[in-house]
Amino acid sequence: MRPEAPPHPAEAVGAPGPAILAAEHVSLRFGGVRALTDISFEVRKGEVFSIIGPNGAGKTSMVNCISGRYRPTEGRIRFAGRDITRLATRRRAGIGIGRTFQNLALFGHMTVLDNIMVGRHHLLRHGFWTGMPYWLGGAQQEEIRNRREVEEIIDFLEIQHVRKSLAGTLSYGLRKRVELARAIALRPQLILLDEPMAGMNLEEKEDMARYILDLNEEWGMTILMIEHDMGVVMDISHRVMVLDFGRKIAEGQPDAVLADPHVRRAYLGEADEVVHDVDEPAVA
Amino acid sequence: MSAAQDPGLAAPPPLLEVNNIEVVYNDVILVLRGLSLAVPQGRITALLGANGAGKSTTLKAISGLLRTEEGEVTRGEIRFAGERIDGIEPHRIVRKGIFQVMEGRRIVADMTCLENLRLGAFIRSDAEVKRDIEMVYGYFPRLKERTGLAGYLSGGEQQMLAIGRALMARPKLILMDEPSMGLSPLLVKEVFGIIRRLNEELGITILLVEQNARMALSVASYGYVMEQGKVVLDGTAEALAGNEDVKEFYLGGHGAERKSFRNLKSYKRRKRWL
Amino acid sequence: MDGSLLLQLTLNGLIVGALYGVVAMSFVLIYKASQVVNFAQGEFLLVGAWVCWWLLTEWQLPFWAGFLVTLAFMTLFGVILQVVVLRPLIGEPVISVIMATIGLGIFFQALMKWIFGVFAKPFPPIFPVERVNLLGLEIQSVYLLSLGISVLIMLGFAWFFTASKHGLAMRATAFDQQVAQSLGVSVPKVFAMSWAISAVVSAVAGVVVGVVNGVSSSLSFYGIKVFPAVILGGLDSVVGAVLGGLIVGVLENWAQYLDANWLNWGNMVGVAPFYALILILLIKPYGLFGTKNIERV
Amino acid sequence: MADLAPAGDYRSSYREDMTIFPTRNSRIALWLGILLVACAPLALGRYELGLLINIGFMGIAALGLNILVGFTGQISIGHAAFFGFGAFTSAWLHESWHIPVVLCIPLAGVATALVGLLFGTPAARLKGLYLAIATLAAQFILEDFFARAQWFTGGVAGRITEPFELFGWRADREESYLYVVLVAVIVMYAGAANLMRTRDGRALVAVRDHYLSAEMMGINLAYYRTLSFGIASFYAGIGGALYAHYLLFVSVEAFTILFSIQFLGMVIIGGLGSIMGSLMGAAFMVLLPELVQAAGDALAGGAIDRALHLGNSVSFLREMAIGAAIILFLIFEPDGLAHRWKQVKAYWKLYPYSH
Amino acid sequence: QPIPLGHLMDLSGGTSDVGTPFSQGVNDTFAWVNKSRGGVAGRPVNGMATDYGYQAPRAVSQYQAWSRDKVVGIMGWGTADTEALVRFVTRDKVPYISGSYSAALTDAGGKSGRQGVEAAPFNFFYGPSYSDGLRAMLQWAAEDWKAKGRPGKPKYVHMGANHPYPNSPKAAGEALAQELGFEVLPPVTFALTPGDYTAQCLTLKNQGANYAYLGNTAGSNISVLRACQTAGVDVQFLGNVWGMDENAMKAAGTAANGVVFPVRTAAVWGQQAPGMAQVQAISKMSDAAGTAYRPVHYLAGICSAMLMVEAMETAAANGGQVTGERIRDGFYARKDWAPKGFEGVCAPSNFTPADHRGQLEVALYRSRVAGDTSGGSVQELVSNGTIKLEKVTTVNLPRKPEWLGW
Ligand SMILES: Nc1ncnc2c1ncn2[C@@H]1O[C@H](COP(=O)(O)OP(=O)(O)OP(=O)(O)O)[C@@H](O)[C@H]1O
Ligand SMILES: Nc1ncnc2c1ncn2[C@@H]1O[C@H](COP(=O)(O)OP(=O)(O)OP(=O)(O)O)[C@@H](O)[C@H]1O
Ligand SMILES: CC(C)C[C@H](N)C(=O)O
Ligand SMILES: [Mg+2]
Ligand SMILES: [Mg+2]
Repeated sequence: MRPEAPPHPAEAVGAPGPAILAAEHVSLRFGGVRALTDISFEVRKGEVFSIIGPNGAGKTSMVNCISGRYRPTEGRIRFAGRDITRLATRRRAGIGIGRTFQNLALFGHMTVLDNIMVGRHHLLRHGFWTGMPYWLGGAQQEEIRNRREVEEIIDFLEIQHVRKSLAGTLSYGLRKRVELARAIALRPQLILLDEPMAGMNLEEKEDMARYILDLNEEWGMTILMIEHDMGVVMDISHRVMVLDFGRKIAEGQPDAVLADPHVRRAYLGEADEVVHDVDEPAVA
Repeated sequence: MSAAQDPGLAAPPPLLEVNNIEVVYNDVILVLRGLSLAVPQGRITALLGANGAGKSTTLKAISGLLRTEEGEVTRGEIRFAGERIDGIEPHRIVRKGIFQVMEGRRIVADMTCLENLRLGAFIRSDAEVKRDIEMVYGYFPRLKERTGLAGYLSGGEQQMLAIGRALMARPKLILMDEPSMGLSPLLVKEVFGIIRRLNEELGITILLVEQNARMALSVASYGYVMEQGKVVLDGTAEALAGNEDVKEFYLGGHGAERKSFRNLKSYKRRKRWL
Repeated sequence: MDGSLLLQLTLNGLIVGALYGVVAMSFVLIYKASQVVNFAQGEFLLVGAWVCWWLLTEWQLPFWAGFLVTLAFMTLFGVILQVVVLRPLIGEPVISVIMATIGLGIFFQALMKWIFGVFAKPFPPIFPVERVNLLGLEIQSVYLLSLGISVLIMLGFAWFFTASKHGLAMRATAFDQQVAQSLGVSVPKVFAMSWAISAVVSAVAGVVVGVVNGVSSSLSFYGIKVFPAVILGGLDSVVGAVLGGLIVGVLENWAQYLDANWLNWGNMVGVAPFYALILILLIKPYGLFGTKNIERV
Repeated sequence: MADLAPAGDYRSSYREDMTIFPTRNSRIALWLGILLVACAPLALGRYELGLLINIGFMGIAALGLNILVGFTGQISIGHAAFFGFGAFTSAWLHESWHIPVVLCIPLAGVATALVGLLFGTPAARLKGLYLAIATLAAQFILEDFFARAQWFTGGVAGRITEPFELFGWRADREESYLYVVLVAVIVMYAGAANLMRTRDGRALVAVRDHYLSAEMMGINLAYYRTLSFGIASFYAGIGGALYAHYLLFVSVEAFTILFSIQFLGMVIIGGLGSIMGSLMGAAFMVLLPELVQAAGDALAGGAIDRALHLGNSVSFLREMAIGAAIILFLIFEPDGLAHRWKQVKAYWKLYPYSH
Repeated sequence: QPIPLGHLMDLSGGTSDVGTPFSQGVNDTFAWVNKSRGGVAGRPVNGMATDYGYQAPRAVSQYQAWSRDKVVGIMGWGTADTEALVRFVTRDKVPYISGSYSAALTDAGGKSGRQGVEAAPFNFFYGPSYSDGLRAMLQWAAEDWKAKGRPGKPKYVHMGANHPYPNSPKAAGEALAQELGFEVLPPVTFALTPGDYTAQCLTLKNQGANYAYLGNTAGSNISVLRACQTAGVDVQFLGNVWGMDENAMKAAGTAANGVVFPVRTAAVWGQQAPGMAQVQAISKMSDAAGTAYRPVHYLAGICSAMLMVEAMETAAANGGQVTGERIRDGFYARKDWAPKGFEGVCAPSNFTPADHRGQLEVALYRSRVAGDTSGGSVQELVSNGTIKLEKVTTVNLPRKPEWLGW
């Protein structure tokens, strides 16, 4: 699938595309809680961009602002040159933003296949009136065309065996994969992943990392990812932003960011030199 | 390294014993196929395994919550302190001293932190509930600061609340389902530190289901690896940590020998024990 | 415009509304424990009133004895309902349980007609002083008594949900039965408790209404009146339930005033609360006091 | 649980994988069923045909409710009022505007859908139980409207309607009207089955299961919440119109809350979210009172009758039976008749190996 | 071979309070006719009784079922259903005796020209129409007002549900009240079910009504009477024929004291009359011990059923066929028709092909409740005098052509 050895992140950054997503001075408040304070950043086309930060730092809130679940109290968000700060949530699928959720949000009583087909909702045309006379109005043709695309995604994520299972009965890891499939089915330009590796063991993380890389490199999607596994973040992202208490405390290439003492204190814990060496938990 | 285990002494009888159980969902889906494990008193035992291996199911079988999901233990037995507990209603099991911290935190979103903690003490009617709340705040200081509804806490805070809530019941055995899920590295360390402290300071026995195998094995004294509803490998934490397969599939390399996620072969074959 | 009529109607509305409030509270109790909207609430009134009537007339018990036996019976009734019908449904989606209460409603409505007939039956006279004059309005003394009872019940409910451990357990059960069980809460017991309390409190209202208007199957209509009341108040608010009840009571009486003086539509008393209900829902989808669900992704 | 497809049943194209009736046997059964009903007038009396007709139009309305309850997870306790609206509209259109009945029926469906949308607008903002209660209000408000709108409904006295007529063919008796209803049932059921396997159908279910993520998939929540009301009312309206031209008399008295509950009962008994189940549920609800009546008649005069006053209480017994049926199904057969039917089929497929 | 007759009863619906005794009377009568006379012309009467719950649509669908069974006549019940079925029974030529005395059913020839009234050549009922009953009461009220010597115009108000039955005499009553010098107040609505009608009573009190017509049946009227008693409303209530009876008096207690209402039979249970023996014999059909008290509606049920029986006998006379048309003609065969053996109980009726106003003579009674009614059965209360029906007067209404069908 991947013909050449992938470029190392460091090289990739050397050739940045134009910014596809830009947050400008975004703030978000819930009553007294300041979830986000004056956040600005850009995600470039073709990039894997990660947001990291302690729990409660506002990462999910940031993604929610981009996907439309929350409206920023201040600031603006631009996507592909267009101001989407006030754009209705449901319109964002159409302009090319897809996402997965931190706490699974599948349609539990639908089959995996149908879940993914829902992802194609905005690409389908046949609704109530033309859908009822299925065979006459062209709805059938449309379904078959889209089914083909969906099968491609299913093959890609290797979930053929659960195609017709109800999403609600799958194990956690599989559900995460189905969620990803559903987001891909939107054919987004930018895909927002909220902790895609949570609850996975190493092997599964490796699989997931591979899917993400493929999406980025083969399918040409820009990726914005929240993740707590520093190994993954370091290896696959081009750039990283760190949030803490709703503020941006660092942004840049992974190695540089993770070396930042501020970040180490706020996020990783003092004593470690390499992220993976966490054998000895620091007893608080 | 991990919780000390003195090889010279005969092992005390396990606090919890799971013998050859079979679990079926909806009368048809066989998920556990003859699983056995033992959790010794006062220790931390880790249970590892891939997604869908049946780890959560195992915990739910022990805590009785399986019944709430159309699941059923169809064979085998589960003993707690020598007493059979399979088939007992979940609220009775809690009263016997087993408390499950469920996957995904599951705090009561429309109550405050304090109310959630008080709820944890539901089975108790002694006067020390107040003191224990302070103790929980001692372990998790930030819970004290959050006065709003628990539903608005961030993931990590919710996880702390869930563990704190478990402490409020003063259980003998805590079943923890993926406590590190979604936590930042710092918090993972913190949570595991607390898990270890709970074990050492309060003497609580813990059965720990974790995907973060490295962390889990670092606090546990004994571990089991599950695959498709069966235990396929078990041993002391050190032995497991040294096992080649475990290294390859659960731990990954160390430092320099660690493979980059970026350079993994896409057609890598999975190793299965079955 | 007629001030004194309006005043009397308002007063009458408050008195009847207090009863709606009591029924609404017992409705909210079940909702808070199990997220179940109880469509058989009115039948609780009906069963309670008929049983009490039967004890007083067929067995010639003195009122207080008959009343206490009725309450004991209703406790048992609530528990039995829970064990036979609702316990098997634990873990099923809420919609199923709601359907079951609808089924129960029809069943008991018909059963009561079958056993006691369709004719309204009066209670034997209970209070030596039947009427009290308040601001020119003659009020049944039972109504005043019920007003006192409702205040007591309301205070009891408020304490129960905020301060008591079982109240917390009930809320937790409503939120997520599985979690509640994992905390050592016996979900069946919580449900049994809520149904029993609810049945008893409704029966009190049933007896009060029965004493005033006589017992008949139309008592169960209180179960329907409860809906506008709780929607006004918010499904999960005890205080809201009482206020909602009062508002509905007054609203009905004002509607009658409007109807008699200008509209002449005839049925405004009956439907006005439902128009109000729709309006409220359009403006405040969670009622006046209801809490919004937490929605995080 | 995924359905087990019998071994040896391969599909080689997506089209085959996406049919409503996936096996050859089920398709044969379908055509056979239609044929049997079509031949029924040869064998059955008018009483039995009347029951079939009842099952037909009730089944259409029940299907509408099932789309609302079973697929989009919103309870409606006002379905009978919408059914009634369809009945009145059709009668009114025919009488006041002299539109042929064939056209009145679909028009009534559309008009009812519009009213449904009107009452469904709160649905765009309301969740779950609040919505259920809004439909309860719709029931009472519409009933009140029916009782007062003399020009439209004939007021409390009701209105006489005309039989179905097409090119001089009058369907004014059971033998002929059965075909009208049969055609309507086929069209409406096929329509629903198709709807559920296209974009809008999936969106409805998605909104039920997780509306937040549905919204992120580009689904317009308000539109679909309201649409599901519209569709449910459309079906109710068609069912009601068919009823009006069968009974030849419509009156507000028929469209009570008890009738609404009966519709809910049909949906529960047939199986939430099951298309064919709606028809089975309707059949059950139509036949149940008849059975109670028959049982009452059979016992008439006996000792039981005298002890329990059965003879004078059949109406109560019928109501009790409805309530009890709902409860018993919820307890013992929560997935409904359709599910039981599937199990029976599975049993025979695996025969003789099943336990 | 039995004669098939339909019989619609309300045992469970909004008017089941009075529907139960009435239909019991009808059923007992058919049973008695079959037993004591071997039916009609040697054929047993098969009264197919069905409880339709006072829902017109159910009555219509029941009618359609019966039309398959080829019933020759029907004992019906409510106004809504009877009026809905007029067209059907006229088409099918099925004579129909209803429990509804709606004046609209009296215009047999359809000559009245009133809007909404169509020819009802097959509809009959036993008793004065609702409108005529109300007219009689209004005439009495006008005199009562004069007799009491109260100053000013008396105020009249119509009360009842928005339903064809209470609505039926509304316009006629208000028109006559106007004519007699009453001030007519806006009508007050209350449902057909029991309930809390305090608000209505307060309105009534506030309006200062003197005479109020209660158009509903006993069950809901009781609620009004009780609420108005509590609210201290001082008004003379005028009940519909179905609005008051012995059961209602027991249920309402002293609140029912003084209500004036028409009674269709010439005697009530327990009074002496030539026909009473037969009535008691009929009552034994469902009460072998002979201890039950039978309210006025039971007697009315007997008289209605006997009209049908004798009309069928007329049809069958001389070897005739018992067909709908011949039965209808049977209704015209007699003058001052009181069924044989029921003289003194069943008041005489007169039907002509153009005019089905069977009775224009209206007997008015007043209810007397002396004390607590909650202990003891109706039987006991009547025998110890706590409950009494007291004859007030008999009003003879002229057979005005302009009142036909109104
Ligand atoms: N809807 C809301 N209402 C009130 N407060 C909220 C809401 N959503 C988020 N918050 C608050 O905003 C802060 C940031 O939350 P957010 O979920 O964005 O954190 P996060 O960085 O994603 O954390 P985690 O890694 O644990 O998921 C938290 O303190 C949280 O309590
Ligand atoms: N309620 C249920 N009904 C049917 N099948 C279920 C149910 N819950 C779990 N399963 C199935 O049981 C198997 C084991 O699930 P379980 O949740 O125990 O896995 P796990 O080891 O905890 O996985 P993960 O690491 O993803 O949480 C899975 O295949 C899952 O599909
Ligand atoms: C009160 C009942 C006797 C019904 C009444 N006959 C009517 O006209 O509807
Ligand atoms: Mg987050
Ligand atoms: Mg798990």
